[in-house]
Amino acid sequence: MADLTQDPKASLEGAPVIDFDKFKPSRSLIASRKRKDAIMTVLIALAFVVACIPLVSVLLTTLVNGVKRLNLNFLSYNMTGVVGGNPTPSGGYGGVLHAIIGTLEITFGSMVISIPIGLMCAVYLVEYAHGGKLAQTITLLVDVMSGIPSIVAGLFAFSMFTIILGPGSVNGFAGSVALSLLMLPTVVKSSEEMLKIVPGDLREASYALGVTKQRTITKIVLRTALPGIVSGCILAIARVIGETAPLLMTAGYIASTNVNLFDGKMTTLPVYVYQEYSKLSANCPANATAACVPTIPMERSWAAALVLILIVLILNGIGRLVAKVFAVKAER
Amino acid sequence: MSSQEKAAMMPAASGKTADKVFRAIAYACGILILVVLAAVFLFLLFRAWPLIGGDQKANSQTISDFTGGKSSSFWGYVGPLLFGTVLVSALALLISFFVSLGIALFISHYAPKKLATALSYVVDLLAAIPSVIYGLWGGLILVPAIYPFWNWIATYFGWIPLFAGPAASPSRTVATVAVVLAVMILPIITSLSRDIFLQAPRLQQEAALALGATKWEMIKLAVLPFGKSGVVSASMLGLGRALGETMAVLMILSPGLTYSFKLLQASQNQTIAANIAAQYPEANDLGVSVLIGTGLVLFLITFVVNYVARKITEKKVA
Amino acid sequence: MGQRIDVNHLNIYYGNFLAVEDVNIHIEPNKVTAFIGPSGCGKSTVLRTLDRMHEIIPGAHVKGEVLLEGKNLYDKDVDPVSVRRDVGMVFQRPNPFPTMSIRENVLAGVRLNNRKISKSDADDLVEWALRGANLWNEVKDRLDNPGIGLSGGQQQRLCIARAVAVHPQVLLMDEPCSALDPISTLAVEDLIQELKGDYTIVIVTHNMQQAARIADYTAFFNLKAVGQPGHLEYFADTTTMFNNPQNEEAERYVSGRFG
Amino acid sequence: MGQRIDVNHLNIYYGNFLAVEDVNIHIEPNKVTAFIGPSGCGKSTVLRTLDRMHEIIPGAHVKGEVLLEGKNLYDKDVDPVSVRRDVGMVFQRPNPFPTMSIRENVLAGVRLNNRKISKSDADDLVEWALRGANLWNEVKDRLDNPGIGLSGGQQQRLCIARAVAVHPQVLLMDEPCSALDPISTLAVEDLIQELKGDYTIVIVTHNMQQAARIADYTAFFNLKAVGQPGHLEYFADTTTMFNNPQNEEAERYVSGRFG
Amino acid sequence: ACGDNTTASNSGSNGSSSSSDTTTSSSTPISGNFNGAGASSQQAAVEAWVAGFQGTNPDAKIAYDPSGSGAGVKTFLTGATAWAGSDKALADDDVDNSKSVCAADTTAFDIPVYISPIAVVFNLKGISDAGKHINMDAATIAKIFDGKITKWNDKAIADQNPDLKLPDTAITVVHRSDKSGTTQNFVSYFKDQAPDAWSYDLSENWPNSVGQGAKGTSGVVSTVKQADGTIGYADFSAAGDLGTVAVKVGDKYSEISADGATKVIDDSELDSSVKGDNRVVVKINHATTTEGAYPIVLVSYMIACPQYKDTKTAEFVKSWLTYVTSSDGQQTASQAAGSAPLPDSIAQKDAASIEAIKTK
Ligand SMILES: Nc1ncnc2c1ncn2[C@@H]1O[C@H](COP(=O)(O)OP(=O)(O)OP(=O)(O)O)[C@@H](O)[C@H]1O
Ligand SMILES: Nc1ncnc2c1ncn2[C@@H]1O[C@H](COP(=O)(O)OP(=O)(O)OP(=O)(O)O)[C@@H](O)[C@H]1O
Ligand SMILES: [Mg+2]
Ligand SMILES: [Mg+2]
Ligand SMILES: O=P([O-])([O-])[O-]
Repeated sequence: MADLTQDPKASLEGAPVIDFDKFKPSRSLIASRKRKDAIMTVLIALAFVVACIPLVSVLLTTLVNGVKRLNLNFLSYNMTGVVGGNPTPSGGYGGVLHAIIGTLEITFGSMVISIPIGLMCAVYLVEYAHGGKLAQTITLLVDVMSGIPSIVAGLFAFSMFTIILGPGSVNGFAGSVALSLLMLPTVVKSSEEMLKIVPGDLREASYALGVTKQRTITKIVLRTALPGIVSGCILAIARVIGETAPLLMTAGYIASTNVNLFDGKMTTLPVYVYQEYSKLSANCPANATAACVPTIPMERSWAAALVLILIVLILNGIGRLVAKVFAVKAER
Repeated sequence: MSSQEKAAMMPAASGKTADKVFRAIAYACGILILVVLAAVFLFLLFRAWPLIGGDQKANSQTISDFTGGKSSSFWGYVGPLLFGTVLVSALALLISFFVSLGIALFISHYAPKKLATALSYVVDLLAAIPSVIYGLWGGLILVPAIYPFWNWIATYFGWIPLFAGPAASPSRTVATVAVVLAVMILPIITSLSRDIFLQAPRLQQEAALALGATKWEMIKLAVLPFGKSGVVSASMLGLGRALGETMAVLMILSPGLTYSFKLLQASQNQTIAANIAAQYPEANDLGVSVLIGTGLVLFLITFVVNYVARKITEKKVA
Repeated sequence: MGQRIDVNHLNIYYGNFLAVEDVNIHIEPNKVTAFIGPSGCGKSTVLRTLDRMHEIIPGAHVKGEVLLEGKNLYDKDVDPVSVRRDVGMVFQRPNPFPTMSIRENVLAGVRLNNRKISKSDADDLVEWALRGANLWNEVKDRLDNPGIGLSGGQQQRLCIARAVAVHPQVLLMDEPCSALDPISTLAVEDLIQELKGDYTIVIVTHNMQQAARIADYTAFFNLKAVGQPGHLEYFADTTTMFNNPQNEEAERYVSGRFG
Repeated sequence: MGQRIDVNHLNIYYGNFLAVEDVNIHIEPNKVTAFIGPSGCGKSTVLRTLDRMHEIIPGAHVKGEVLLEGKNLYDKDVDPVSVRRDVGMVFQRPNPFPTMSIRENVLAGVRLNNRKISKSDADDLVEWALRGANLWNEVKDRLDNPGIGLSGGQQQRLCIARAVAVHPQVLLMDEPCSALDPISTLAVEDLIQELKGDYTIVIVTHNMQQAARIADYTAFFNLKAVGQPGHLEYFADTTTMFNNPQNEEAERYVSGRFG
Repeated sequence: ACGDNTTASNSGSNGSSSSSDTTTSSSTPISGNFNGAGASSQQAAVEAWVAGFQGTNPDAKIAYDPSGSGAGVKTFLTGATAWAGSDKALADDDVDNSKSVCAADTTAFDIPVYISPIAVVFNLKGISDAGKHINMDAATIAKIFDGKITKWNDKAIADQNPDLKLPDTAITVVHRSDKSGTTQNFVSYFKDQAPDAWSYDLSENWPNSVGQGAKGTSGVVSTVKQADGTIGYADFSAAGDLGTVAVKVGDKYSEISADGATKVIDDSELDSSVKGDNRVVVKINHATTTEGAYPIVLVSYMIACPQYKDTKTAEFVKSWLTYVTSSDGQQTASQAAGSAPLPDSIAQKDAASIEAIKTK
């Protein structure tokens, strides 16, 4: 065996003699290293604190301004019959029911478009393409696509619908198309990651049982990755549910409730927030009763913003719940 | 035993067709991504076509109407918008980059586990806060609150051209917008960087510590080099978001169409996205074409930025 | 009921890389054949060609033939999916399907192939397979618990049960005990001894004691250098291999100088 | 130049879980001491307490004392960073810094301690450490190539060079050969033999032949059951351990019934 | 319907475009779904009108999208809406284009429906918070908005306000950053009354880069509120508790009021040069000297067809415009949006045009 390696003694021959004291750290250097470590620790903690200020401020402002008008009436009425700062016959000041319905429908529409496509695209990338040229191109373009500005997505959906269906076609579905363009890359990326971490053993185990590739993918791979895919999709939804500009262009604004995704304008929560902000204040004539609230539009705006955040929160909760239900039962 | 045998031996549905169909669908969905991107480009190009193929006189009329007579050519219009877009987003990235890295490291390497989990959750949640809300907050809360700070900077650092005073009051300026955008992209960069830092190989971190490195030295030796390309791509994602942000800019910035670096003064720059949102409602058909043309430019810019960024990170990884 | 396997002039490639060269081996039915050899010599690679699992790796392909009871597995008209139904495989790390219960895991081979099976038939099959894998007594009260809740050794036996439930003629095992503790290892070794009555068994192991304990025949694979193709160096019945090998490399290897 | 280590009544915890119980061991200077035992018995855990690497895992802590030449490492006023400078460590899987060249990898530890090193001093040190790690001849022409471009065995020796370059008194090695091929393993084993002239060496190995080949003393750790704390079962010089152990468990273990 | 606030029992809201609902065919009351879109300035008034109109026509569902005048006209010209709201009169080519939307080769017409004074709002410590006004003539306002006057205690201002103690604060001009009818109406006042101080072309875009721009009336008002020394212009209804400038009319200074706006319009003539039938376009007489008149006014129009392809829409539009221009309708708007009621002279012209809408 000795011939496998050089004679150890030989290798040390000619080795320089080292005065290790030269490399010993000086006392001051040790102190300065410690100081630097401490400073960096403080800086990093500070970065955290500094970032907390605006973030907490955003949440707090929304919460404080939002709770004032957030009540059942606000959630169960739309904006028809709301005149100036006056209360409506129901005792409220208008609400967001139509916007909640619009947001949910449009978001649902974009889910229906982008989740199957995105998921199958991820399946293609992970299970079939094996890093070929086409797959690399697709991966790159998916990355690039995740940088598409939302307003461009809006312009695209608007252009597409006006070119195909003729001018003036504003409906919720056009909004869904715009949003699905924004969702798609997130769905592909997160599903891809999730499929990738499904252990190869499971696929092999399934193939070894004489199971076809399609059944292996649908029944083993996708099923195992399901919790992760669900959370990825929730993330993608959260990413688009707050979009305003593309929806202003494609879905428009309407005061009443429209439940038909394919026909007519549809208000969504972010658009509602923006519209109420645009009104800023309502007029209360000199002879108005005390029930007339001139600041009501801004109050509605904040309340709707809070509703929007709550919806995102609830979605997150649902996502976690679903992920838990379908979770792989015990740790490996 | 025979019954098991029966069960096991029963002919299986071959599933060969299903296999082929499934594969074809997956393939089609992969191709669809390419088709969609091409469609975005083509539809925008088609709608922007009057700019190129239409009546040039009407075009320059429309554009000089948009610019208040300052320019009558498309590039004279897009130029300053592009400049503003890049300026605002680059600033936002600059501000949020270091802070994000700090928070990401705090979560991945400094905070106790429970706190880190809670923080991770909060960061993910913040990434989902709609931009109108940041717009509301920025326009109504931050703008008045931040003026004394900008004024202070303008007073003491005004000799730096970037901070030339007087600071606009109220501060509907590029600087303020950059801060808001920085806050918006902070959670995105943080959450991606955190994920990457958490994946930094324990082995190398332990190797560094075993050599007698302090915690910070360990991070410099084993965590940051590992996370570099990931952090770059996270930043690019953040930059992309900032480039395309509409509502927050629209609701906060006092726009202008100049090539100016005066961050603390109002009416200097405008971004493409916010400009589209501002002009779109009142634009006539030709105006819409012009705006879609600017949108196309924005699309190409984000495309190029992302493309280049991916290429860079790809090379680093390889 | 096991079937014999004859491998003739088999060259195995990963893309352009020839991983294993010119293997000729005859595997007896209802016996245990062990593959041993240093890391990277191609034990796993050869094993995986015996049920066409090799080709699921992109670019991987073979030249030569593998005859299962005289029928070449690599004939054009042979569907690899059906080959894999006839030749079962157990892997190095236990890999029960994490989303399935113990019962579902055992039935996976049947269910995933979309075969209809009545509940009572299924119950019978589960019991039969788990008894065959020596696991029935340990899990009969918790068949609906998740499969990955079991200990490593139990999981490995569950995987064996899953493999035998589709009723293969041959059972291939790639280092089935290397991730297991000593006690589980013994349980699996006992099981192998028992299963050979029904199946032809081929097992890869890096543990020579194990090969000596359980195998009837032993194949020693070797490679000249890293990057060179592996090859079958020496094939003999186990007693000869460990006590009186007629091959110098094999002798050096089994004498345990490396490990 | 090696230093002696005395471990007294050491209990090692991960959070509330007592992983290793009441270890008492005396490690001789300038000798090789091997830790052996079944998986999970706490070999790595004990090893990592010897240079306070244990505590970098959140919640991990120890009770008891570890004396390095009589000085307790766990005294309040001892800085773990300086302990780790005096006690080097090599890990199971080679872990060179991927962004650094071979040269920079060797110098990594020294650069932390002393920022201003003249180029010639650095050159000398690199040569000395790489010669010490038996790697000089193989890499002297490509010192500026990245460290991860080397083969596994070379990488492991590079890590050893990196560890010795800061001139520790003690060198801890956690299964340094388990990811290596036989030839690299031999190279590393030779190196260990040679290094013990300068260092006190503690090595964890799961390979008893290896322990027998290279260690002067061997410590056998064991655990009663999974989830129970591990403990030091038997400590003896290597010859006794492998030929005539005075402990039944140790005998069963070294006789190679499992492995 | 789910959540509609009106007491009306209109069910199954499906917010479609022009009515295709044929369950009722009698001419009164109106029922069905009707859409309008356009000027955001009218939004508050339209909300009130919709509520008022539904009082007598509970089955009419009317939606208004305040997407902007330009977008409103564009949408109207595609036929997707029954009427449009616009802060400016139709352009000639829009009138031509409307042939494709209106039936029987007729062209669209516009009538004034909403008159609102534009307030010159400011925020100045010691003045606006004390509820005081500042007097200015057209040239002074023009110079301020052109960046020629930069201090609140500038002589030009001080001379007109001998009673006020003006601080040495810098003036921050706040103007609209988006294309806006408010802007056009505001600067047309300068063009007429202070042509020497205002050299820019008339446009809906703000022409210079003085001060700060803000999106929408709300943007201007909130910006003005945020800092001391700011001055801007906004629809009177949005002025809130900001200070307002009293504008020189004749020899006196008029404070802003709805009445003052009505007086100006009453004193204005119609633009007879416009192309097309039935059009009522006001040429605002900024030079009016009528006592109490307030000359900075926005006149906002509704645009409709004399004939529609669909009778139900025609019936609706006729009835809707009649209500909007009625004194009842104008009163409602004034209550809800602080607008100025149409003077009788204009209301009569409107009525004549509305009468021209064919419902059979
Ligand atoms: N997926 C793969 N792609 C390319 N080459 C591979 C792949 N898997 C294995 N190889 C190569 O094929 C050769 C044989 O590998 P194989 O895994 O069969 O060896 P082995 O004897 O099973 O080793 P071990 O004892 O480590 O499992 C090696 O040179 C290996 O590098
Ligand atoms: N990071 C950790 N957190 C919690 N418990 C741990 C951790 N690392 C090890 N343990 C536990 O401590 C005990 C000893 O583990 P250790 O890794 O020291 O064993 P070992 O003898 O080195 O085993 P092996 O031969 O597999 O390396 C085991 O019960 C293990 O589960
Ligand atoms: Mg193998
Ligand atoms: Mg260990
Ligand atoms: O109503 P505006 O045109 O001023 O937005």
